[in-house]
Amino acid sequence: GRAFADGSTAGSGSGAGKTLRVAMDGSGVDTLNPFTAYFNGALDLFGGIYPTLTTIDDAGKSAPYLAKSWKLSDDHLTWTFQIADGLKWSDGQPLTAEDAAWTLNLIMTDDVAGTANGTLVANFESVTAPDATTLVVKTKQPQSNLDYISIPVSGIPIVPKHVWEAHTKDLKDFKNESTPVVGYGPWVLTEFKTGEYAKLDANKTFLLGAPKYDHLIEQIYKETDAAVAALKAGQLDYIEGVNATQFKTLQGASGVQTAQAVGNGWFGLELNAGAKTRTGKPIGTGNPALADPVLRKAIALAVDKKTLVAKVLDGQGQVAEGYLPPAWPQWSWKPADDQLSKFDPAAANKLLDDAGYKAGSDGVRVDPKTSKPLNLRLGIHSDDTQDAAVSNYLVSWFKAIGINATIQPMSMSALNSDLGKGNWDMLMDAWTTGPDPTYLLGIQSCGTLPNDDGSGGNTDSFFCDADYDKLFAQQSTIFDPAERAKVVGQMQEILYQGNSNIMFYNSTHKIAANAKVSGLLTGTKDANGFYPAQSSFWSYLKAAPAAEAAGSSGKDGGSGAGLWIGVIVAVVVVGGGGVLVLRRRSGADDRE
Amino acid sequence: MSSPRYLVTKLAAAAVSFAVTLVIGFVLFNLMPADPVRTMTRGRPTSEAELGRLRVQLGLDKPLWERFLDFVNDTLHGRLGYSWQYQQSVASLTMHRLGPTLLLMGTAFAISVALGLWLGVRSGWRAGSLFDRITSATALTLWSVPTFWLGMILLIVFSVGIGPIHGFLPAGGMSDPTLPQTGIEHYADVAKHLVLPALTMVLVVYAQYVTIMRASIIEEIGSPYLLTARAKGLTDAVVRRRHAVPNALLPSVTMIFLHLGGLISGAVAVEAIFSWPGLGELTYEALKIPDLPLLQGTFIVFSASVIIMNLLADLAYRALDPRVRAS
Amino acid sequence: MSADPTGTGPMSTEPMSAQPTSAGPTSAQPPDAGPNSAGTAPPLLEVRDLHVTYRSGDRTVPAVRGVGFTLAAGDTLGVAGESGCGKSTMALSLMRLHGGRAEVTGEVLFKGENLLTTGWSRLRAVRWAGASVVFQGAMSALNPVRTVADQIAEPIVLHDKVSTKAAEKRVAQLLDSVGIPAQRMRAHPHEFSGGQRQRVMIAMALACRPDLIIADEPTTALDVMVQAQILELLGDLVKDAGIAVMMITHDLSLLAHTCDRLAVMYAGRIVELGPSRQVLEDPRHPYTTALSRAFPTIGDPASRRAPQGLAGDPPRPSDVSDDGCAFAPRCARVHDGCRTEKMLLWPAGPDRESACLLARPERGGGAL
Amino acid sequence: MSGLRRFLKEFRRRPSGVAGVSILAAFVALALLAPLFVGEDQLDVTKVDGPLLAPPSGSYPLGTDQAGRSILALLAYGARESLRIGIIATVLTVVFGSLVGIVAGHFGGWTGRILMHVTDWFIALPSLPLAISLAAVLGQGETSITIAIAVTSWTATARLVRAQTLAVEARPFVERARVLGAGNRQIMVRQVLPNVMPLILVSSTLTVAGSLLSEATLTFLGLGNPTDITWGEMLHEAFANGAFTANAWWYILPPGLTILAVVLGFTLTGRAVEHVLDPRMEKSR
Amino acid sequence: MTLEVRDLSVVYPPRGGVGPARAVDGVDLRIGDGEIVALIGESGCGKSTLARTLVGLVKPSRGQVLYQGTPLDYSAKALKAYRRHTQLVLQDPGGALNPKQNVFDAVAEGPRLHGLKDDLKETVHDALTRAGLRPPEDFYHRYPHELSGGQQQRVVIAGALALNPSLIVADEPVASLDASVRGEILKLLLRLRDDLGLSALVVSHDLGLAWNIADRVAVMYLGRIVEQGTVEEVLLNPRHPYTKALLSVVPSGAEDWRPTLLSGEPPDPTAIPAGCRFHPRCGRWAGASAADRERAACDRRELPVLAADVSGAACHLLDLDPPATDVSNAWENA
Ligand SMILES: Nc1ncnc2c1ncn2[C@@H]1O[C@H](COP(=O)(O)OP(=O)(O)OP(=O)(O)O)[C@@H](O)[C@H]1O
Ligand SMILES: Nc1ncnc2c1ncn2[C@@H]1O[C@H](COP(=O)(O)OP(=O)(O)OP(=O)(O)O)[C@@H](O)[C@H]1O
Ligand SMILES: [Mg+2]
Ligand SMILES: [Mg+2]
Repeated sequence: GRAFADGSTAGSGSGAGKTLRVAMDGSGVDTLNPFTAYFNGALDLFGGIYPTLTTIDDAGKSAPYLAKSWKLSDDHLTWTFQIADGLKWSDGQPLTAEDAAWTLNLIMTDDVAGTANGTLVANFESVTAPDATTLVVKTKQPQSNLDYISIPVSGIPIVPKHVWEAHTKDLKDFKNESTPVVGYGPWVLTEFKTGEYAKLDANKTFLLGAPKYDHLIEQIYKETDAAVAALKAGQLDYIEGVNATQFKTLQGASGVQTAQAVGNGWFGLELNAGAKTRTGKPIGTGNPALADPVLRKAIALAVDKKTLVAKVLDGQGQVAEGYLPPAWPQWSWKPADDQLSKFDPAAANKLLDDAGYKAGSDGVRVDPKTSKPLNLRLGIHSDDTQDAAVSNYLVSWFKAIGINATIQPMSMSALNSDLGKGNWDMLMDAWTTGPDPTYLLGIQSCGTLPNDDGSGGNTDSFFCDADYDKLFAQQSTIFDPAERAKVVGQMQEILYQGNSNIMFYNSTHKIAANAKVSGLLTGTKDANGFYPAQSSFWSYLKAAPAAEAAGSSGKDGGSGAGLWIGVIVAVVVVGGGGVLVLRRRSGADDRE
Repeated sequence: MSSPRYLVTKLAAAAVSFAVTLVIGFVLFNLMPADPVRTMTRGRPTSEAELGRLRVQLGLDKPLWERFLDFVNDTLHGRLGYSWQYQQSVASLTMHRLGPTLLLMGTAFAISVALGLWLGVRSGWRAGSLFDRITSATALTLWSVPTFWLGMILLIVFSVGIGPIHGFLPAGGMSDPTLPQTGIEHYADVAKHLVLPALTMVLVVYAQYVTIMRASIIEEIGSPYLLTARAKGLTDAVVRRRHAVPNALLPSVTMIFLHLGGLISGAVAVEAIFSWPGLGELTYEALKIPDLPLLQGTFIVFSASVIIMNLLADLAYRALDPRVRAS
Repeated sequence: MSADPTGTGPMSTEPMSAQPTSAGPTSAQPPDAGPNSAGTAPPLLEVRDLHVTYRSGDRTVPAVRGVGFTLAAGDTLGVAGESGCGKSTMALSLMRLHGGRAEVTGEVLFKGENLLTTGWSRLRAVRWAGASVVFQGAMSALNPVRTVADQIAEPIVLHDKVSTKAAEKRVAQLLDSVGIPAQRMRAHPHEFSGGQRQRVMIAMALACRPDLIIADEPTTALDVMVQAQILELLGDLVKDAGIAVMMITHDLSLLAHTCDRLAVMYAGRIVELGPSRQVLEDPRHPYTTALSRAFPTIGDPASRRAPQGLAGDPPRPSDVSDDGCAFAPRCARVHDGCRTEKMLLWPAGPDRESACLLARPERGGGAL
Repeated sequence: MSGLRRFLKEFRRRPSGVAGVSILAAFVALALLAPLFVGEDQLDVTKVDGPLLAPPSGSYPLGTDQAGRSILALLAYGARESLRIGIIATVLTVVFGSLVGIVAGHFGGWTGRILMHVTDWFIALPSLPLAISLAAVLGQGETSITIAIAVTSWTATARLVRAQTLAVEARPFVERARVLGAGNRQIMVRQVLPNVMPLILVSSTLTVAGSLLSEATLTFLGLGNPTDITWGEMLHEAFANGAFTANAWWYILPPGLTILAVVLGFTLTGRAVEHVLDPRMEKSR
Repeated sequence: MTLEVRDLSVVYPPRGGVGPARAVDGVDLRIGDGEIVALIGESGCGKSTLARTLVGLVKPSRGQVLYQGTPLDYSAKALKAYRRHTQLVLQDPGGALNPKQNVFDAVAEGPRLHGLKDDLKETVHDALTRAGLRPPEDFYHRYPHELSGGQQQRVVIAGALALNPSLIVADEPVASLDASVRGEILKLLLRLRDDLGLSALVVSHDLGLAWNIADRVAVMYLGRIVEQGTVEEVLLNPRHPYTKALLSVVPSGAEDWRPTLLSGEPPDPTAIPAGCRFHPRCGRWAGASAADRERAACDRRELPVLAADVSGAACHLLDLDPPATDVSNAWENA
């Protein structure tokens, strides 16, 4: 067997009640200030301790949270949310629509408060709370995704006005670390240690149902392996986001349950088809050959996505074609069979041959326009193991069609810097998205190109297409989901055919938990055995301790202490003894 | 040279070293073009205007020399710059992490020094004996082990468990959050978390001290004053303890302090592996982005600590060695 | 206690007793030299057929190759010979101070007790209390990090079993006696000049009132003037206390003045032994002749613009063999027998011995 | 030359040194011969067809990695890169360190003092954080790692060489050379250099050992080029890809043990050389 | 006349908080053609410093070194040229040879540095032969550690001879050698003088050495020459109390030998006493009557620098005495 340990797990009991111990997202918590925090670890925590207007259900649709229901005016500009009545913040103060209105207004008006979520409210005209249970949001333009802007984890958290009012001046430096943090949610943050852990208590009167555990601990493990080790050793109950190898091993481990959810992100390759500014001025050092759609098509044909899924992901993912990930089936799009770029190096070679890319003596094709060999840089994130693994395949595949790719590992910071300046040929990239695709679609629009002086710009691959932009503007004003999905589909088709963003795969989201934690997973498996995407918000809320096992092993931290002390003593004794024996043997001190 | 003057000279030298460190630090970390703002906001809906605002906030729009002045001013005010990823002053970040790092390094240092010096004296005194050969071979081998690798192996063996060994030590962190965070139990718990990272560091570091001390003792062994001591009729142990060790200790102490940088280096890898919430891990975190101001900050803190330790070593050496004291 | 109390033995390699019986040297001794001078009690120190061989790696270096002599209480013996001839090696082996680096055979009878075979704890008791050592370089022979008082008091506390306080009182007296103010006892060795350090060394050697002081080149590192001072001091102190001294140096002319008797060593052996003035003025060994001529007499026209030397190089200890005279290759009067015959210390006149064939009695010794 | 022969004779007497040299010879041979028995195809992820992360078996004596490549092949190939980085870093270090050391030692005045202050500053800098920072700043990959190691490790050599230079310069033969008419350069090259050479030699073997460890650590911390094949990178990959969880000891142990062996080899050799060249031993002969 | 120094002073800058050391403090000295001058004095009196100044290794703080009447030029080029004529032989032959150079290279070093590569083999052969290492070929490939001390010193001398110097400054050339070897080296120096007409300054603390080989002798105390003259004059009829004390501690065969010990520690060039620099240790001064003390005023009155080439002693007390009678007769019967 490959498993390290017996896999027996401990009851997580400690203190009063049951504790759910989860591994915090590896990024950790940058700050507990929800207005400025970016790290996923922090966002996960906010999901548990600050309320949002809405939440999302199993199917990724918006569902009631603070808002029991919501209405859209006929002119599509005014949203009225009916806020639940009688809620109280963790310090006993009433939670009303006024808190929500105050929070949203602060983000709209204060630069610092808008640091993290300003974009989400950019289209807001006004937010008011006419009474304690009514919240009215007026937008400048019709905006179809308003019921997604304040959802747990990825949306705007609502904060208690009576606490935060005092901090609007020093919002930038306010760390919000005095516990218990006043909030409302399934949990109350009672203790926080930077870089170590967060301790939370269950809110037994939570609106959407009380958590089954009494306590939640989010602990940081910088290396997933360490977390997995802790899980196997029974020191941890739940890990999100293990990698393929870990997952495969854990699948066989006793006492551990595993699950894969369909991915909420894509992994692929971006091609620099001609970086330019908003006014169309070319910038950067990208290889001009990539402006040729034929070359890009050939590159797309040269990649064997199935092999990548099989070998890099060890089968734990799906081949990706469309831009938006399968976690949000409402937006999914697939190319028609005749459009599909299947792995076909022969076809790619033929395309290139026909387009006049002649192979040089070293097998590298020459760009007919510039007469330069096709030497392309392949930028990868140096800290991303998938990038590294996939790039090895790509280089080899590209070689097979006469393209010489050189891998350039770059730090995230350097890569982003180069990206914005257009100083690249090919980049490995990956994005994830929540249920609302607006932002992800937006970074492919012409509006995100940089200014002529190189400033500004938020583009991802310098993709710019007029038709696409038109559709992009259109989709955000369509309020019928099916209708909107169709437009989004058309946009994805344009992206697909542009071959500036070649999607490789959607890797699954992998979860491992102690077998004694039940109720974690909702939804039903799809044909591949994948579950629908779930947010940590629900996972922690729904997780339930299994019934106390008879005669539990009792191998928990407390009694383990004796053992480890024993072993250390033993080591010292053995080591010291050895030394003493050696000393004895070396003779008495009656010599020199 | 008189004592106060000596102190002043040494302090001045340390101050100059520190200033140089600051400059080296700044130059290093501002050489590279970086777009921290896009990095910070990556994967989140962020508008262009917001990106611009962040750039101004981080002072990235200023020319280099202005940034240098800001940096000096910042450092003099004890802020050490502003972290891109944590969006707070590097000083406050490092302050949090200093405690754990000191705990880990202090423990590892104390144990390594005690163990290393003891073994070094023993094996140097009887160079070539079985004890010496075993000690030296072990030390050399352990010195050759990559720290992080040893850490990983120890992690597997003692935390995960392998074969018949059950993992019984925590896999990471500094304390078990399920336990109360005060009182004896807490200290025991921290100690328990400390075992693996400290052990890893000790195993790699003590070897150096063994070698240093062994060499110093061997250096002293031929000394005529030891012959004198023997001729006085002192027993071997007394000769060693009262005459050889105090003399051998002096060069060793300097060497040990000089090797302090090595200890810090070990700490980075070890903290990364054991999720020990210290400066090393912070460095490791900063490395991923890389968060240059934070790297710069940890770098300066590390350098400053080495400078301070070397200063202390100088003073200690002076206090210990009458010869140096006089000159 | 295995020694034959008469000091003579059956072994042929053993030197004749050099116990002074004649009037000359003994008269130089102070009258209170002790009962041993009568010649019947065991001598203070008797060395028989001492061999010392260094082992380094697979090489062995026979540094001392059969040395024997006796030393009575209150007697002073000078040992001369050029560098590397084994003087220090011989001296250190008396107290078994070589540790494991050298193999020592023979007998060293100190008050009748063989120090080479006695137990370590016995030996330690003899060290310093019975015989102390003054080493060449006082800077390195004193522990640089401990105070002078500490180091002098150390053997007093150890051997005399007195309190540290009492020991310190004695330290003050000792320092006083060598002309160093007692207030300076808290100073470290480096705070003293070379001459003062050597005085400290002497004070230390006297600490336990030993019967014998072995002084291994106590002044070679010092300036001529200081050298003379130290020798005066040492001479006075031991004379007053009736302590026997073995003084080692390669400067023959120095020894002539300070010591009653003189042993000249060459290549690990004593080649001439006798009252110092006689040895110097009327050498019975060609090597001694050459050595004494190397120190010119100022005013002596014979040596004006005529330096005297000894051609050739001293042998390497590892190269000398037991057969023949080690000095033969450099000897002006060498003949066939010198290369083959075994060299022993033959009597060469009253109270004198020489290891030269020419000095052998049957050849009419002393005809050099 | 008698000196060399004597050196070899002395060296051969030290079993640990011989063991060190043997280890090194074995690894150098492995590195040099690697291309003969490790084809490109065995390293090309698209061409290999081994099972993913499989334990050792007949056709894969040390098992396979995540992409199904033979660990043995990677290990052999990694020897080339690892040794190359280590040795280049060392050459840089030693050349620079020796130069600074000799010049600082020879010119007592301002030049020497400034050089020594600079050296001291660098000594005060903790090397790994500095190397990390340098590598982070210079960008990913072996070049920056090599430079980072060289920049941070020359100080030890410089210090040693300077001390030795001072010692050598204090010896009368330097004065004699001066009286014979030698200038600064001639003294440094003809008198000092031959006498500090043994030290440089020793220092360089020990520096290689240190460089290899630094390389592995820096790579492990993610500053290497993840698509290179070095031992450090193998460990990085193993660690990043969860080989620990998979208990893939065949992926974790061999690179670590080879690093250990080579570092030990260099260390043993260096110490043996040091011992043989110890001036004190020379004198006693 | 070969080499002359005038009013030479060398001051070492303060070190470690101790004031400047006036190692040489006003010296006039002349070494004539084919003359051997012995410079004698206690440890630390500045002998080596003076010797090193003569060969241009130390730049004087004041005064001049004149070679053939022209002052030394301290430019690198001029020094190099000067050093073809003047060579230094150091005390410790083991240390003076580069352990990494064999005998041939060590001797050839000088000619090589001066670009005299034409008949290098011959030069080296010659020099070694003259230094008494015969046959030279046997020594070519030996390294210093394979030679005895006497042989090493001969190699050093050969190295100096290879440049055909006209003056050799020998700083304690035999101090580290055995008594038996010492005489051989001194013989060699004498022979070289006789055969090649070399001049030499021999530095030593050993009066016997002066007696053995020197023509003239200069006695140095604390940076000054306190007495000089021909060997016979100075050694047999010493006038300066310091010279007398020095002579007295040389062990002699005399039965009643009793050295005149100077009290106090060796003198310190960082704190040179006022007046006669010897007065704090001077037995005669200490024992002089109050009137004499008043007259001589050794503790206040500075002494003039003793002129080169003139026999004499720098001592105020000499003025009190009638010219000294011949005291050498005590030795006559030895
Ligand atoms: N530890 C040792 N190992 C090997 N040989 C040694 C050792 N110590 C001394 N010798 C050799 O033994 C011989 C005698 O040495 P020793 O020190 O007794 O001479 P010495 O007469 O005291 O000389 P010096 O006058 O120089 O002090 C020398 O040739 C020396 O090289
Ligand atoms: N480089 C230097 N810097 C400072 N002081 C020095 C230096 N060299 C020598 N001195 C001092 O100058 C004085 C004279 O030194 P010098 O070496 O000339 O004496 P010496 O007569 O040759 O003595 P010795 O007989 O011990 O060789 C000494 O007190 C010495 O301490
Ligand atoms: Mg000796
Ligand atoms: Mg001198």
